[in-house]
Amino acid sequence: MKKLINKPDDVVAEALLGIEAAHPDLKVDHPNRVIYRADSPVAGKVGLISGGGSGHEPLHGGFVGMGMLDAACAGQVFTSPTPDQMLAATKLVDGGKGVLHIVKNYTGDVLNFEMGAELAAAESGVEVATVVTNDDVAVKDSLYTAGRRGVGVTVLVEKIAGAAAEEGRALSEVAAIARKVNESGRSMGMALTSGTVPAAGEPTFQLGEDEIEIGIGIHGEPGRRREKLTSAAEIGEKLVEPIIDDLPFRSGDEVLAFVNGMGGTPLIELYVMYNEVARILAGHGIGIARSLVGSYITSLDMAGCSVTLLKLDEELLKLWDAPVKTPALRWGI
Amino acid sequence: MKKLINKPDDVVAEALLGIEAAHPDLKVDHPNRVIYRADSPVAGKVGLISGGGSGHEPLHGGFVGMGMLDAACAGQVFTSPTPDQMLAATKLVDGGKGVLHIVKNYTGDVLNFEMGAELAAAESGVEVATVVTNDDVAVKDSLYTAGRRGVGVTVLVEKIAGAAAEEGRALSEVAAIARKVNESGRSMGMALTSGTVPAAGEPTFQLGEDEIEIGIGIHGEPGRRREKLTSAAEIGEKLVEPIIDDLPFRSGDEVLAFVNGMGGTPLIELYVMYNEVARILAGHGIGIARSLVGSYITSLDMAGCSVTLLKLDEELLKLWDAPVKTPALRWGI
Amino acid sequence: MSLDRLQEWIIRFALEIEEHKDHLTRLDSAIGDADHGINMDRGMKAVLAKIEAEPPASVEALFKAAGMTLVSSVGGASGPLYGTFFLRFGMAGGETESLSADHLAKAFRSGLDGVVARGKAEAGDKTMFDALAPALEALEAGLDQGVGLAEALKAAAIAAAAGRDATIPMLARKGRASYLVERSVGHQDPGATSAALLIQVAAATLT
Amino acid sequence: MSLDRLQEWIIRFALEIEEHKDHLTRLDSAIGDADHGINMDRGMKAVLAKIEAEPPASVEALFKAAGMTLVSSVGGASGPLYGTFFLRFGMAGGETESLSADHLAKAFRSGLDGVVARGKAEAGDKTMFDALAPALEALEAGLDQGVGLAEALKAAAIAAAAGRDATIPMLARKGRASYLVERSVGHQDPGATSAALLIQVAAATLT
Ligand SMILES: Nc1ncnc2c1ncn2[C@@H]1O[C@H](COP(=O)(O)OP(=O)(O)O)[C@@H](O)[C@H]1O
Ligand SMILES: Nc1ncnc2c1ncn2[C@@H]1O[C@H](COP(=O)(O)OP(=O)(O)O)[C@@H](O)[C@H]1O
Ligand SMILES: [Mg+2]
Ligand SMILES: [Mg+2]
Ligand SMILES: [Mg+2]
Ligand SMILES: [Mg+2]
Repeated sequence: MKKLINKPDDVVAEALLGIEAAHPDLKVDHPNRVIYRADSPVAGKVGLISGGGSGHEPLHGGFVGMGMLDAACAGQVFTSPTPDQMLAATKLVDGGKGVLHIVKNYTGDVLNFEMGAELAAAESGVEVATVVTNDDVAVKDSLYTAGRRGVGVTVLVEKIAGAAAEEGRALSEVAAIARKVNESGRSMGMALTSGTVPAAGEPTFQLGEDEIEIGIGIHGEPGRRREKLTSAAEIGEKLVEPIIDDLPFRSGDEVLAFVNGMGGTPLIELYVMYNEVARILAGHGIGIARSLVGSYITSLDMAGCSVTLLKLDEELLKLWDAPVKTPALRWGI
Repeated sequence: MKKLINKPDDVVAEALLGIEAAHPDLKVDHPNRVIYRADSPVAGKVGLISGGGSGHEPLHGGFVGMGMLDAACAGQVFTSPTPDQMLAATKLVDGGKGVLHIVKNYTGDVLNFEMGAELAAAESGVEVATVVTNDDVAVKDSLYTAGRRGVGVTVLVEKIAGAAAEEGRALSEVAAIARKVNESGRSMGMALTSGTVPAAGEPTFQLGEDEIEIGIGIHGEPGRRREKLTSAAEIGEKLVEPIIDDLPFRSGDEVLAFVNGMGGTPLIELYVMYNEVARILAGHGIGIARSLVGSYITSLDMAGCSVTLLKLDEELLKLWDAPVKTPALRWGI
Repeated sequence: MSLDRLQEWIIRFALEIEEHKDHLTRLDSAIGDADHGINMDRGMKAVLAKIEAEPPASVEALFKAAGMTLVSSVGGASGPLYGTFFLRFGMAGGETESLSADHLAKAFRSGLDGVVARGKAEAGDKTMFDALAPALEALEAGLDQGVGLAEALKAAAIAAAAGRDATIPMLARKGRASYLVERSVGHQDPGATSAALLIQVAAATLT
Repeated sequence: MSLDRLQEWIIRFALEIEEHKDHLTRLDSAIGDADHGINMDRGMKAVLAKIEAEPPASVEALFKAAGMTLVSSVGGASGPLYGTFFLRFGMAGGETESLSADHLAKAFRSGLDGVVARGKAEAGDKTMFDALAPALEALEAGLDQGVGLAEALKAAAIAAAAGRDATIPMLARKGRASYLVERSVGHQDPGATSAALLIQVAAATLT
């Protein structure tokens, strides 16, 4: 394992120190591992918190700031934060209009956030609403299972719901927008190589020099299938076509196209992939109204990418374009 | 080699297609491989162009936009662009106040830009000034050699000179600011692993599982020495101390601290490194007024990082904070 | 059943988890994310530290301490699930210094209900439920038949082990393993494995 | 020396470069960035295509076409350096269809001056200059002594090869190899190696 770290067990705590030192607009509650807006709570605004295992940076801490999250709870690497963290974050950001919990759909995250919300209700009476993201089309959807994983759409939910909250909308409205984004977005990812969890010291899974995993999860969960390494053009099709089929996206739709790097893949390759995604969408008559290219929801040093498409309407477009000021996404201010 | 590409020879051309598709504010002259502001030339503004081998993304194309570069010339991977590209870019962005060429100090880049400037003078009479960046303290400075390499400070030169140009300053003033930034900044990098040039198909160099290269160049040029893999804390010292000694930076100085990823290193590790850099600077009584953490000048999929420190004064601080709107750096607009 | 014996149960469960840590993690690496042993060991070590620092004075205090500590130290799915199990167990146990056999079974039932309320697992979903539920049934049946607590717990341990083994051919419908669909078949569920340890230790300790 | 022969020189240089492509790249991988063979081959292939598409009608046209094409297709340090060499060579050669031996030497001198003007290399810097400069001296000396062009070029080729070999113990002061300081010692300079090929081909062709 080759990493820029000290002791594996200290990675999360030290990264939080680094985030705090680098971004004066953010503060960190170190005992609770909560990154929050320095101006929290923002009175008269619904608070937005999210969180999850570490190792997906900039998700979630890099999305804390004006127009997006009010706080993010950092778990151990690939391990959900615990309910007391969500309680602390909820109390920190409650500006009197309630708090929205944005949760990626993994059993651990869902259960821990649920208990966090219960604690918050019991202890402080803060009104909490929860939105669970589950956009990963690699997993078969079903009422009787844990369901689909939450992946790339989470970034878009945080941005768009954050903008709605900034407008002063009520908790129920912000939650409704967040749900709408989740329902209008789909994702699929792939891996060229496995990431390495610092405490494990070895790659989570093994892929041959000519193998890729299609439908990978952001914790290295196995995907739909293992295949031979192929061209960006073909990989693009393997990711985009199932996404289009699933929602389904239709000719004439306008989308936000998000090509995401998994952590170990450089930008030049993401642009090559974006070119393929744009080509495939054009072939379907789907227009790209907005785009996002970069490593925004990662899996440590895994090489690979994911594609997320979000169907846009005027409301979502306006909220996407609204000002945002976070370490990882910033515009309009 | 595992990469998200089609044919190795097509990587640069296809990445340019991707950049063009993803960023409506940019246009691409494909035959000349020039990325330029869609609103070029900006009348009454000094034009800024830079360029270099591809494989360092987002440098330079990701820094084209309001408040930074007007155009970037993309060479083959790790190979300087050719003079005709610089000529094309210079003509595209000349708004009547002359054009500044920002060149990283590598013989190939310097000579090709020099010929490009000569062609521009001969063909179109555009006034061209050139600033060469050479901030890499890993290389011994000398009048009698090719001198130091231009690395991290190039990003800061492009941002700060871009802001000066946006204010309407004259070519000589913009060039002077650019030189001041170069003279006030120093960098040093290290590699955990080698990158792989697509056309080569194999890592440029080999490092053992427990080896690192201190003082690496952004094309995989060997550094000062090969060492045993060690902690982020010690790596921080090996990078920061030589930088401090070289300028030298002194107690009481205010700096911009820039921790840069080499392409294959995820953000969580860069924050761990930033924490170390902040600690070391504090120990020297050096204040951090601004920071930048992320992968901004990369070496394909190389894992590793570099540190750049820029001594700030009021003028540089103001220009750094000025609005910028590019794919990779954006604020204030 | 004295508070001391109940505390011994928790302590010995922690030791068993430590001993089986790598095994549990290995099971989780096949169909999950390779952390169940790490999660449980981190949690149970925290529980040991907690009850050593503040020795609990009642059944409720003991199991609440265990539950709360698991919830606040694990983070995985198993944290809230085991945490809820112990919290509910403690609440049903009450502010007392000992438990009758029937009261113990009631507390167990209450804990399992908590697991289901939280995780919505059903029989055959390939989770800890598939070890805990048959164990509780065996315990209740034994007590109903008047075989005595020791015998009933022995039957419960055997049922838990059988339930654990029965997860092998199951297709997972809950937790991370569900992403694998067919590929989850043929692997033993890690949570059912740790749950079987809990009952096994109960049979060995609560006599 | 007829235009045809001069064009033959360029064509055979391109073929030699293709043949030595991997060798040149390997030399560059030791002290540079592993692309000198790739760079020169890309450039010379473009030159061949250029002069095939638009057969040059004069010495100036031939060498300007070669120089411009190298400049616009190589990108590395060698592009502007070889490009300038040929451009200056062509300008000194002039709008003529043949070159005398003395005129050829003057054109060579002019090309080398161009390389120095651009790259600021001095003798011993471990660059292409260290092969080209001794070659030119040998050529001029031979012509001065009246040995005839063929003999003088043979001497030049020997001097270029010696100059190339002499780069091995040198410590690089120009180009990428200079970053290596002491570690550049013991390696043959790739640019000097391709330059020696150019002179060797001249000796074999311009007779
Ligand atoms: N919905 C659920 N109900 C009951 N048990 C569950 C549920 N989901 C997961 N589990 C149990 O949790 C175990 C995994 O725990 P652990 O690995 O610690 O958490 P995580 O899956 O978050 O990494 C599984 O083996 C399974 O027995
Ligand atoms: N300043 C210079 N003057 C003369 N020749 C030089 C100079 N710098 C480099 N060279 C020559 O260029 C060669 C390297 O060419 P090449 O590998 O094609 O370019 P790059 O170094 O840009 O990759 C060196 O071996 C050396 O002979
Ligand atoms: Mg697990
Ligand atoms: Mg887990
Ligand atoms: Mg080279
Ligand atoms: Mg080169």
